[in-house]
Amino acid sequence: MADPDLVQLLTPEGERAEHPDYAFAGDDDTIRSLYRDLVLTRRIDTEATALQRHGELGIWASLLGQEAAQIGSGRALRRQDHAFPTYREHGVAWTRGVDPLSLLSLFRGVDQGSWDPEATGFGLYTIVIGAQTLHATGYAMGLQRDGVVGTDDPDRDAAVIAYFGDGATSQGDVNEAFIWASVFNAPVVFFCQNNQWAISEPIDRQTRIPLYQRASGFGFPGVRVDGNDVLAVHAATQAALQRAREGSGPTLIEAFTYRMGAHTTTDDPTRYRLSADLEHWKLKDPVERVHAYLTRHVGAGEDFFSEIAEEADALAVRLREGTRAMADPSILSVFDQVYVEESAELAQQRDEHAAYLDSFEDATDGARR
Amino acid sequence: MADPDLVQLLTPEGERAEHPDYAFAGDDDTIRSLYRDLVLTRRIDTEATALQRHGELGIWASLLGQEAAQIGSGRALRRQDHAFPTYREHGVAWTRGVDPLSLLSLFRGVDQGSWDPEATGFGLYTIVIGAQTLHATGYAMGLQRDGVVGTDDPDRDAAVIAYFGDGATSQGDVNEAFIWASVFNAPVVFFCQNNQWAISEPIDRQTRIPLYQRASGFGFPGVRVDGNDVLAVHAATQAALQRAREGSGPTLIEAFTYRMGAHTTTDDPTRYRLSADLEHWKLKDPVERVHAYLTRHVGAGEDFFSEIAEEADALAVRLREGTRAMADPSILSVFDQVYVEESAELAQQRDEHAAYLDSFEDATDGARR
Amino acid sequence: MTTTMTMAKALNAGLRAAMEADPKVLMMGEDVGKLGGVFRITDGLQKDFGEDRVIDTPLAESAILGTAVGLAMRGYRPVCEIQFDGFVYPAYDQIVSQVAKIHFRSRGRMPMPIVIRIPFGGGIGAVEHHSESPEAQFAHTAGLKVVACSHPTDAYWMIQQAIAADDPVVFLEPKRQYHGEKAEVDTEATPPPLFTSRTVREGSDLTLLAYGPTVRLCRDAALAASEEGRSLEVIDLRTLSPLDLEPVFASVRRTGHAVVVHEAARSLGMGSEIAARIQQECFYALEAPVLRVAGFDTPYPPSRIEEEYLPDLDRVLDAVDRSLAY
Amino acid sequence: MTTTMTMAKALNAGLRAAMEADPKVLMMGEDVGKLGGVFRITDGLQKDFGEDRVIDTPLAESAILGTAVGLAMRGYRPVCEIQFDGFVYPAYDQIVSQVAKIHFRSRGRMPMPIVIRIPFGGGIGAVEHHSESPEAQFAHTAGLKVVACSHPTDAYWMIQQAIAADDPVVFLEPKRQYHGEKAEVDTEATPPPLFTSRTVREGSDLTLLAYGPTVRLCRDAALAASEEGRSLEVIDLRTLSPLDLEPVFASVRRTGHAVVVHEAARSLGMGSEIAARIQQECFYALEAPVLRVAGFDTPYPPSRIEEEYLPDLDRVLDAVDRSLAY
Ligand SMILES: Cc1ncc(C[n+]2csc(CCOP(=O)(O)OP(=O)(O)O)c2C)c(N)n1
Ligand SMILES: Cc1ncc(C[n+]2csc(CCOP(=O)(O)OP(=O)(O)O)c2C)c(N)n1
Ligand SMILES: [Mg+2]
Ligand SMILES: [Mg+2]
Repeated sequence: MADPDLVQLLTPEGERAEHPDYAFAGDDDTIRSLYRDLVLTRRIDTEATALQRHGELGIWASLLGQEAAQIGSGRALRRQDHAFPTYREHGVAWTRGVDPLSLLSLFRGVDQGSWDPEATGFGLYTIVIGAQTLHATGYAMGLQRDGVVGTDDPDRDAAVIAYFGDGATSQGDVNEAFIWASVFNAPVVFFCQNNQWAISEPIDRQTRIPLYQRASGFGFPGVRVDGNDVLAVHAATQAALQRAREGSGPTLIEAFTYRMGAHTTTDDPTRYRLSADLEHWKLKDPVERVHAYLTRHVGAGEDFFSEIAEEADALAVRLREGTRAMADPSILSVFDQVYVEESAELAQQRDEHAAYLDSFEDATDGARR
Repeated sequence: MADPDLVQLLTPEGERAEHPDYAFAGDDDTIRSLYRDLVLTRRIDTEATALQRHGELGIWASLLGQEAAQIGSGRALRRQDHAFPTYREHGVAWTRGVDPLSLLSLFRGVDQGSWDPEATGFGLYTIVIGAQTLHATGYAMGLQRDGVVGTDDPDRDAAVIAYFGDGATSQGDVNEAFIWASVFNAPVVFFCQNNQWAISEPIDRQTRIPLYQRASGFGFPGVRVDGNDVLAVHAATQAALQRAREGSGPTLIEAFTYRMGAHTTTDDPTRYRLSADLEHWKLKDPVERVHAYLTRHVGAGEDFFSEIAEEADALAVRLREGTRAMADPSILSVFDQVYVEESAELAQQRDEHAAYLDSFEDATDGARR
Repeated sequence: MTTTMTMAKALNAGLRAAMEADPKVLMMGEDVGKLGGVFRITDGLQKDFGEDRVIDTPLAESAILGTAVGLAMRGYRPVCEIQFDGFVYPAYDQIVSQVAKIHFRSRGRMPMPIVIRIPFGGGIGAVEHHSESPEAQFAHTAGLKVVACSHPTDAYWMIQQAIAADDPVVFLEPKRQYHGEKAEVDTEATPPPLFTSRTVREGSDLTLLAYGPTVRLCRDAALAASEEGRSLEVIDLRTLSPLDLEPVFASVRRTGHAVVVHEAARSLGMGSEIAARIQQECFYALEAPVLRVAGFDTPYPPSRIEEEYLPDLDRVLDAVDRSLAY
Repeated sequence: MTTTMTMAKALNAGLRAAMEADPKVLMMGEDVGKLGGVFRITDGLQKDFGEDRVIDTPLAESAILGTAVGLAMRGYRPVCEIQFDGFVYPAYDQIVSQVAKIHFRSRGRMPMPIVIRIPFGGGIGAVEHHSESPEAQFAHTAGLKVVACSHPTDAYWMIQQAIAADDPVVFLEPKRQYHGEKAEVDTEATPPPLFTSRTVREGSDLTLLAYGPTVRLCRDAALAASEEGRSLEVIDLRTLSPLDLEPVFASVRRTGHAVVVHEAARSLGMGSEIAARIQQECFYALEAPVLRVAGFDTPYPPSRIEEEYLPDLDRVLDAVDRSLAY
């Protein structure tokens, strides 16, 4: 039986379901397109994990299992909307047109985010848990001041979406963001991917009631969606974004999902969780259910699936080669982007270090000790 | 008509009222005794304000209007309970047997809190907004570990009460305290005196729904009481403390009241609020309504009231004289209480300064430049 | 045009000028709107520029800075008021891990033109947390710039320059002097660049280094010393990060003696960095070690003894004596 | 009895010994329970001491410290693990305004025997915020004590001493060395007092000062220098607040040269205080300015170039050369 407190529009078996408040706004072509997103996103993740194993990345935070939560919400955004991610929103990045290679360069340790947040509408990854929820709220307050909220012009009205995890809901910053968004009626959607774990800590270390209910205490709506159901996530996010754009204020969406992989490649989940849980959640796989739906009800055939598989293979090759080809930055570049207006003091520090480095070049053998 | 969401057991007119969930546990003698507390507390406040005007205190934070919220809750505490105040809980201090002179010495600038928190069950004043709510939660976790929660022994079971204002509810710390108390089911009562103002900011800068509802988002009960009704506050606090002691976890109490005075003696509320509001709240005075009840329904007469008035006068004299007699600490004392185990480094700094001070004594005229 | 102003008025006028010059400039903080701030520095601004530009915020410092980051990303120039020095710490994480680092993290794509105004220092008879001097912690944090004004004219110009700067600036205001000494402020003058120190008084025997509240103290000390026939040079550092020490080195090379004066605790206070730099740059010129007159390594004391705790004329002159007698 | 241990194991054994010695000792932090911490420093403790004494906390650093304060008031001795250096800042307010000040505020009535364990420093190939060196900010804060261990034996003893101390101690663990060099730890020896520095290697030409991750680097540098005929003395500061500098002064009085090495940014880093103190105490003995080899005044860089960013053998030896050539 369906859980009345969980919005679901596509069952794990691939059957469409009805919900009194939410309906998926796309057609079967949209679903094909979402399926492609899901598969490619998963492939980015698999490839990155492999690259990390081969020593090409310092670390990788896998989104395995959370593809639908990310693609469903990311595809609900309009061009003028702005997303504030954590460090795991590779699927959302994909929907915003961020080249996955620039995600990889970050995890390789070449830079700390090289995409253009304004051009893509996708902020930089934020590692300090919860900090970005306040940035999102401030950005949303900026939209209000820019007069692009509640104008009734769909090309103009904009909203913000802030991503965070279940663990993050315990941070003061996130709760302050709830308060500010509520008090200022800011156009922001708080999108919590409850993947049941904050590294080794299960959700009961963060809350004793369902997370979506947190919103009611701050005076705005909260909703729990099946985070492995791309249609439900899309519908709920679209509705929340629309509310925000219209000037009706914030919404909390709890996407109920599961972190199928380790926290990051340095983590060992066998120390703290049972494999039975994983088996249970495998049955709810976000990609499989769309596959089943497309096969059974839309008549998608071999062609369709193999075309996407080929695209995924090609993407994987590009990522592999692109990662290996990445050049390390020069040490002197660290001085360049500290300030807009460089200080004489820092310039001197750079110059001294440059001279120091040059002294090795000048040495007869060019070698350090 | 009574507000169904506001617990009230004594109307502003001094009539007893019924509530389906709460009843006042004392008799008329208890009410006489509460009346005495209210009057004396108000007198402490009046006297302190006067002392500040005469330059004897650096600053004073008046509790005018909040006497019932403080006396009602403070008198619901048992000896073994522990209170964590802000900087305005002079009435609670009174109920814990803290000598009001030690409140005055703090505001005079002689020390930063000289009472014994363990002996009185009343923590030191905390000025950083909200910080004490976490201390309270940690202390409550200590009670759990000490095995003095849920033992069914009324002399043993203990609880904690954390005081804070409406403004404080916006701080991350306070929300984190809610989360921890809920997750660990800690025996703590969160007592919010919603006096409608955080300095110049009205309550709508902090929330768009009634504050007591905040608790539901964290999974524990919240209740709003008439903060100017000492009986209602007493009943609600007693119930919440009992829940906590029994091991049923936290409760949020919102005592709906009004800051009748300035934020502190340095504040000028005429810059930001209307006197009409004050007039409205004067009709709800927390002391007057008990006076009316005692006069009309308990037959308290001149004797009773004048005895208390005399006690108040005597108290005022003691405070005035005690304050004027307070000695300043010696500058060298600042080195003594930084650490339990003094470091050689700091000892040297003290010794150097002592020698420096001595050099003036040694100088022929003993004077500084 | 010159006007006589207190520092509080000068800051108010500077903020007003900045808001007039650029519609992207916002004020935000606790009580900055209707009340005009507890020190009235933003007095009248909400009335004239509206609630969207002068924002009375919820009581949450982390959120004041965190939302300022978001507003800056959207092209605004938020000026955040922290009500008192001791209340900046709830925002510390947003300041050091976000405000300071986002320009670097984004490889220059996201400037953070945020000004963090902090009334700082002691001497106003306040309770705990209202008299702190947190500057060294910010000056240690790469990505921030840190300045302190010391009198009305600087206050008027420096606040405008800080707001116009594209980097985040921690702007320290010596609160004790808000309503103190007035000055003639020429609002049409051309101010010196923001990130420069300035010689306040020339002298040849010893160099006194100060900023914010201790500048006036050092000026007074130099005056007192001159009566004893000693010629002290006083430099107002003005900028604590970056430091502008070339004028200091030049001075110390002439005088051979230096004393740094600040209210913050001595250990790891600004004086430590300045002493370290002077001994490095003026090694052979120094005739005595660089001395420091600072707050003790203790928490700030109860206010009844704060005047005994804070650096004062006697302690400064005592250090001068010790340096010259070395 | 001696056992061969990595620093991680030594800390684990030290924590275990402290928990056995005193039932009031608690561990709290993110993932410290079932997982044993992301670095496994608390491995096995929850299993043996239970969930009441080894607490997996909600993800909120301010609350970890804030509730530790309350637990300390109730007589407990909380040992808080901050998962990585860069995540201590959300707790900064509770640390500097509460943990550090409550003993003072209460006139000695409320000791705060809290240990704040922070894995610190770089070199592990991590992403942003995982390689910071926040020590100077804590050393500037009166009321805290700050120590750093540099090898397994110290780690084993110092953590127990820190937990036994009645004052709050920020305990810095050089994370890069958790699983590095092993040492024979004699668990029955009598360790030196906690708040003392220690000469790691004697020498006569120059004094190298280090703590935490740079101790090993300086030892290596001294070894390399000795091959060039230079005799460097290496002192492990161990305690950053209070500083134990008498042995340092004695050394510099002999060598006439000093170089301080740390990973934290140079400006206002520990090196600034140490240089300021040395130039004051050893003024006439110094034959060259105290030099500093430190992190640059920039945010920590992306990990692919962190080895170029961090002080290394060449930079230390270069400073030694410059000092000796002065
Ligand atoms: C302020 C802060 N504290 C600690 C960490 C270390 N840390 C990184 S991820 C993580 C768990 C996050 O859990 P959750 O919010 O559920 O997100 P998820 O990783 O599951 O996507 C922790 C504790 C951090 N990054 N920031
Ligand atoms: C962290 C912090 N920020 C700012 C302040 C300055 N401040 C003191 S009281 C106050 C308002 C508090 O309002 P509320 O919580 O409603 O308590 P009330 O004063 O009304 O009792 C403010 C902003 C502070 N003490 N601490
Ligand atoms: Mg999670
Ligand atoms: Mg209030």
